[in-house]
Amino acid sequence: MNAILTMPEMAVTALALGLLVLDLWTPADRKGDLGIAAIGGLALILAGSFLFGAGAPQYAFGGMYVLDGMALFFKRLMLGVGVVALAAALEYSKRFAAGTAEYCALILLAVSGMMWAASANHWALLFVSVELMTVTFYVLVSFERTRMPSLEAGVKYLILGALASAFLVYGVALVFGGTGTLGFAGDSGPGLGTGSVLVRVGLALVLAGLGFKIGMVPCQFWAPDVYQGAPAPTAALLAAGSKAAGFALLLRVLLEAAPDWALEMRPVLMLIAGASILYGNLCAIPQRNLKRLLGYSSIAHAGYMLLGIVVLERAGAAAILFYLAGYACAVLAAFLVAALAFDPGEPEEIPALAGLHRRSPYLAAALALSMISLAGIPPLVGFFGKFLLLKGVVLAAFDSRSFGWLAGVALAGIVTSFYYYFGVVRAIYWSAPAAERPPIAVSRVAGAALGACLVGIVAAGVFPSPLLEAARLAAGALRIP
Amino acid sequence: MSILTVILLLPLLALAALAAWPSRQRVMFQAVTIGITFVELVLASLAAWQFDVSAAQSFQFVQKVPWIPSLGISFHVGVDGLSVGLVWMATLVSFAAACASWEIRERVKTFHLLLLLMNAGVLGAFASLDLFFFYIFHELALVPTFLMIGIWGRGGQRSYAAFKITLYLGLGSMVLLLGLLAVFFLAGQTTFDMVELAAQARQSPFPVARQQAVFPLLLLGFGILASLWPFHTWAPLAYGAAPTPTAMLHAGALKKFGLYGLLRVALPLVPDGARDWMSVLAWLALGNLLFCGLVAVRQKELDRLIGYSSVAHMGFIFLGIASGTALGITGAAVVMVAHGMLAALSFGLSGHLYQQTRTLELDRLGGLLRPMPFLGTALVMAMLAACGVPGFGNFPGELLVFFGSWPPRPAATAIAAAAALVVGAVYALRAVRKALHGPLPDAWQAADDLSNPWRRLPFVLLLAGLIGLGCFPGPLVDRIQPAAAAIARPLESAPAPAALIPLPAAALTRPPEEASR
Amino acid sequence: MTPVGLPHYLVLSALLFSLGLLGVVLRRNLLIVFISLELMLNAANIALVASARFLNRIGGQEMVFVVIAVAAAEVAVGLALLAALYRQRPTVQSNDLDALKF
Amino acid sequence: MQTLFPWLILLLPLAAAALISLFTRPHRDLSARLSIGAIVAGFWLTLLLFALPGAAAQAYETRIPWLAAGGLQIDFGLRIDRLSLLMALVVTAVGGAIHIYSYEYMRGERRFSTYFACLSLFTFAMLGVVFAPNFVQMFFFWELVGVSSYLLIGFWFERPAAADAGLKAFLVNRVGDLGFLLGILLVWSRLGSVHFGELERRLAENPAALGAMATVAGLLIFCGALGKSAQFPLHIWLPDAMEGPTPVSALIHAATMVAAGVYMLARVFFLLAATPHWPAALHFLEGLDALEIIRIIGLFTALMAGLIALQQDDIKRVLAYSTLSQLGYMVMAIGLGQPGPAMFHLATHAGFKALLFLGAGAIILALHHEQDIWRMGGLRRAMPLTFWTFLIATLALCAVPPLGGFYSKESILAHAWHQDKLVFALAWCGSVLTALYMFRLVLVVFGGSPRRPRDAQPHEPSHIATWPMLFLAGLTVLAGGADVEGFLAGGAQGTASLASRLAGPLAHAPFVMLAGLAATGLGFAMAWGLYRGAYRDPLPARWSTLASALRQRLLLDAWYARWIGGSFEALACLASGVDRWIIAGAAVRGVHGSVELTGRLLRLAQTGKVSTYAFALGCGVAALLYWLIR
Repeated sequence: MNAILTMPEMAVTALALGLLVLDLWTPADRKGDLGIAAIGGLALILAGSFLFGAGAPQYAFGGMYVLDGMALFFKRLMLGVGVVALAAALEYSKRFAAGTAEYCALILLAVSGMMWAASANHWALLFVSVELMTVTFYVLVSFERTRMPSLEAGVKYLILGALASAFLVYGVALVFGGTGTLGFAGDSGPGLGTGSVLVRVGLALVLAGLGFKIGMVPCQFWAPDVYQGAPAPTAALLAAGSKAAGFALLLRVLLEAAPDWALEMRPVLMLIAGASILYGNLCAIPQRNLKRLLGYSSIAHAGYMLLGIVVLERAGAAAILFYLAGYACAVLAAFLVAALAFDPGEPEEIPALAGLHRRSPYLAAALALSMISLAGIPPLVGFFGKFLLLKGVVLAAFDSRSFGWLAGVALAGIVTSFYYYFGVVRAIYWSAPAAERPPIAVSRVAGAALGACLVGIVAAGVFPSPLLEAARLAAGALRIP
Repeated sequence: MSILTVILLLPLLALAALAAWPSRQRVMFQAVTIGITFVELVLASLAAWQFDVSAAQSFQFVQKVPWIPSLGISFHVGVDGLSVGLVWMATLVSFAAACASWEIRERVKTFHLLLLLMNAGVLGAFASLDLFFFYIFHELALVPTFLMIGIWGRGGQRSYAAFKITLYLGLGSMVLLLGLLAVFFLAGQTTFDMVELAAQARQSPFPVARQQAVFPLLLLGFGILASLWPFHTWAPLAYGAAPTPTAMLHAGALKKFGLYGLLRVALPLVPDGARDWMSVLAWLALGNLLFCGLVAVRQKELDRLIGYSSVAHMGFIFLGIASGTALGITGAAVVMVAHGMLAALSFGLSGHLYQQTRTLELDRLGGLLRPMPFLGTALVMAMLAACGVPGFGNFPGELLVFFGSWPPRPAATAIAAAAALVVGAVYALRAVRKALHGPLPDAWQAADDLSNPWRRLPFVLLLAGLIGLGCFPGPLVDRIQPAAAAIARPLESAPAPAALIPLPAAALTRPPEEASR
Repeated sequence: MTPVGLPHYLVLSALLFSLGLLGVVLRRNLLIVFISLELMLNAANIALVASARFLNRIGGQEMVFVVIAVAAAEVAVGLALLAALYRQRPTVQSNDLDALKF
Repeated sequence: MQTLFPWLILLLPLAAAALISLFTRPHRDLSARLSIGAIVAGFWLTLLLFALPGAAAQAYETRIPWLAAGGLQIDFGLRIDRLSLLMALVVTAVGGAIHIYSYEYMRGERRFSTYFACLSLFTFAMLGVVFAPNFVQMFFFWELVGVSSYLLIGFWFERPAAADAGLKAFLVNRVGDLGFLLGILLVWSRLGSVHFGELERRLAENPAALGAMATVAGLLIFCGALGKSAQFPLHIWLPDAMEGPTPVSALIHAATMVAAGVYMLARVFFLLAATPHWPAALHFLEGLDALEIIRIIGLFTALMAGLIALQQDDIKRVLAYSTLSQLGYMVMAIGLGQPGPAMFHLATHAGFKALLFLGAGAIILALHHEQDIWRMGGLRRAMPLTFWTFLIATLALCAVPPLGGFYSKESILAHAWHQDKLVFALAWCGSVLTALYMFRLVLVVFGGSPRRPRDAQPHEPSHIATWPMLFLAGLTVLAGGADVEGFLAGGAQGTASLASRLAGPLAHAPFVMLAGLAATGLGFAMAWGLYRGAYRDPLPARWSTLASALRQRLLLDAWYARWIGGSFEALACLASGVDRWIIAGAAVRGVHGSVELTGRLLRLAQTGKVSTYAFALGCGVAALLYWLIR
């Protein structure tokens, strides 16, 4: 037993539970300190995660759990996302009647679910970690029990999430029926035997289940509705964390467990990638709601990242890892601003951002930077991510014409996305505000979290080398047969 | 540290410093921007002066810092004869644009931060010798342009214009990105370094079929960025709506990026792909020259007219490039430098005119030469330069383009010459006639000339640059010509006519490419 | 009469799964939809158990416990959520929840 | 010294222009003195060059490299030979006189300094054309001459007519320059050089070097002269150019710039005289050579302009059409293969035509900017000096011996007589017309009784203005003694005695001389009959159709405006329509609109209903499965 490897997950879980317990003794006016404690704890765990070196893969629980470079990369990413999400939650939870600690604890649990997912090397752990996230998110999404959109989003996430889980688990059952094992690796070395129909069908159902997490076509419908209805910190965590966990699992399943099947499915995956890019970007054009817009854009970004999967190479995986980190920075910043710039109960309409540059130049610049990074304009991190992804596709296009089409679709999608991202920038900087509104005070915690995101956006864009090396190292750990 | 690195770092450092400065002290921002761009101008002039003409084909002031070693990306700057003039022109235009920014009265801090960012992008694009940075630096200017047009732009269409230029240029740069990536793969995925790539392409040319697939991407990408017909409609619209400094910097310096890219990247790296497209490019160039020239004739507003004229001028450069001869390419590069100054001058003047009259509708203007003698004279000179009058920088460039492209394509050259000499004169002089000549309407009796010598300075400098280049093109041509000859060598499918006929001894004693190798 | 083999169980589970899916798609009552989802999970359980039995691998049966536990958690949260919803808006029709769209 | 002087001659006016426009603009007198000083110095330096031993005998060049790239080498240099020295002398002499005259004429002008700056710029450009040793440099200054002409015609830019005239002049010239440029490119591409001497050498070595394009190249280059020397069909700008100040008309649009075309033809005569050869596409023109076409155009212009001049009422326009007509003679002389007589006529014409314009300027100034000849009359007594100088110039123009114009024109007519009798006959008719319209002018303006308000008391201009007139009159009288043709032909000076030269025409071609005198006499007689003491023009009453056609300039201007201008506008309209509605509209906005519409439609799939989403998910998975197990 190498249970020591699971220390980070355990610590996060313990932190969540400790938070819930401490909450019982904390007076109402000191609840905020709990959140700060949670942030501090999570940051400590993040720092502690660097004690683990990314050496050869280490296994725990009889191979169910693997700690390799990729798992470590994802864990650090998720811990970072968790810190920022907690900061957002702390800011946002001022508008809740009660439940700051619970909200923070749930976030911590979701983060721990994601971290488990990053290390899953077994269908059971995959399922459990996914469900840990999903069930937590049911609550997180509908946390504003008195706000109808939050509840509606919660119900939608509940039904569709459960449906996706059902697909996932049924797929797992079929794969088990076909291979007789629940590990990702077959009996004879890495990779599952994927000859039988059961396994192939089962994997397709798993793909659908995981596709729900990342929000790809045709499992994308929930994303805009839920992003719009959920509290902003939840949506941030959904976009940055849950999607990352989905990709971690997808990479494990498609590249490690079933590379043959993935190769067979490549045309479909390409179709899905292209469709996601187009769907997300086209539907986002007429959006007026900032969070809904980010929901659609998350579909498009899932499509971009699938480009890294369809090339079925380590370089593509590295591109996805890099992209996820950059996407997390940008989208967290965007949701943080969405949490701060709007009044409680006010729908997050983009026109209401008019005059933001005067109300808070910092928030304005942050949102603009995050939009520009999402649009993929240099020198921000979003560009370099897209650069890496497109690099893979262009290389493949030399051999296969269909990749040329995919590159064209991606290009069209990216250019289309400029339209709505810059629409947000326009709203911030030069739309005429309907009424003069007071300046926004940004708390120190939120400001620092936002600053961290911005530093990430700019620094990883201008000096991409360290992050890129980390991503390459992590992708190098993938055991592609 | 290379002088070029200093030039590039200056605006970025200033940007960082100014970002922390309180936004109330408005004068501070303009003063710093002007100061920084002036220092750049001085440094670039120094570089141009120290440039070793005898080695104009090789890169000088080189600095190389590994940036992303795993992808073969490094921060690599340097100039050869082709780019040294462009860098100098870009600093001059930047300085002029910074000087013209006094018209900005709101959100001064933001404006100058964006201007510095754009300035860094422009200079970096011309100084970079790494494909990646070459691309990145150009893109640096995309967002500032969008914001500047949107926030400080003029006219009811500014929002549309801001979006149009951003989307259009975004499209162009995405196509370009695909093309650059394809070049990266052609060369074996080892490096983005232009110098190494070019050496590789020279020694072992890439497979022809691949080249033919890649070149259209590059042509389309660079073409959109340089307003190649029919992808030009963003330019007049955006320049008409942009605040003066932005229009000056964008039309003057930034738009040359696409053309520079064709010369620096597309032609040397994929010459076999390029050759087949040259005749297409020549006819598209006529689309710029003739079609956009004719459109310019019909414009009712001065800034739109200048915008279309600027698009039309791109035609010379495309024609020169399409000629595939050393002469034509040299001419194209000279026009690039000259047009940079000319565009900045024209937009700067029309911007000042707008400040005075609040309209640029030609039918409402008239007789302004009387109340504004300095501005009027400068505008007359700009318009004369625009129609290719000798003595201004455009003339030697256009002449070289004609000489270069006549032997391979007499018909296209003849049409181009007609467009340049006749159509160009019609729109340029018609603008003078309507805006400056004729009776002076009562409304503009009190229009204020550029009375302050400091405000005249940028225009005086630009005019001096234009006239200097027009009268003494030798120094620039000597710098460009070896690089141009190196670009043209793999392209020349048929021997130039000069080779058929014994040349005067003077021309034979200086075979440009071998001598400098 | 042929002995009941793995394929039979798998077909049964597939049928149950499809019925559940149909229920989710066609029914409008949120509680029924929820029950249909449970049906789908149980279809998976049947497949797991049957496979484990026929392949002589214990893993499938372990997995079933996990699934049951997770399903229980899901039901707990889900029903609470529906209750909270009912408090805000007395309806269990899924199509009434379409304020977030387009 | 031989190289320094020409550089000084060329660059002094440029320096003056630069100094004036940069520094001395507020100091009117200083500016004028700078400008006048530059050209007068140029005049003396040119004379010195003539006087320098051997300077005029041997052609030589001085040059500095200007631009060299890819097999094209262009130098900036000066070619000093007899042709350029003669032309430089004409430019500086006539130009100097007119500069001084301008000092008086433009005295009240607000932009006095600017005027002199432009004038100096023009002088610089004109001298640049004169000294140019290669095509590119000539084109450079050719264009610059056009620009300074544009600036000076439009000097009174606030008057719409003047502004329009400048625009028109520049545009029409540009059309000619287009041909010129294409001709240069063609010649370069065939011969590989742009240098006159080099070209001549190569063409002499291999007369067939130009190949099938020989005639086309010659004609394209002639296009340049067509524009600048205002030959049909590009003549329409010159009469309008009279909107400029009168000294400008004298200098640019009578004496020098319009003669540049003829000078250029003389300079590149070796190209025009190349073996006629047409490309296959133009085979039907075989047999026609370039000179023949040039001759026809010159002759036609001479006759047409002479006719139109008959019915002009504006004093300057009469002179303008007369200039056209005389330029036609010069071009015709080139077409006859005789650049020498052409240059001779150019030189004499520069003097007397400038004198005519200065006289006209004096009259206009005296009558407070009245230009209609029918409101003048009787000025002989009020302005005797102007009258006499004007008369001398008129006589010279009408080729009355022993004035300069007589010798130059007789020389042209004699060559015509020797080569082509039909050309001679028509040219003779032109001489009749010349005498007719000039004496009409003299009789109406100076003869008869005053037809103006009583209070206006015309008087002679001040001395500053009269000295140049007297100087030019002196030149006109004495020019006959100059053996320009012999000088150009390279013969040693002074071989023939002055007397034999003066009697030359009588000796060589007595019939032509007599016929020429008869033509002048006939013209004078007709003018006397028609216009002595006339108060208004009798011709419209007698031949109304003809007169009105002539008054409307043979309808050419209207026709150009309507058809060429109209079709250009239509083309521009079409282009801008395509640009606006098809490229920016249908294509760009269409893409933008359809993308946005697709987005709006696509998001309708997002119904907000869970069952839809579940259904879509189910369908998607089903499709996936189908693809997998099909």
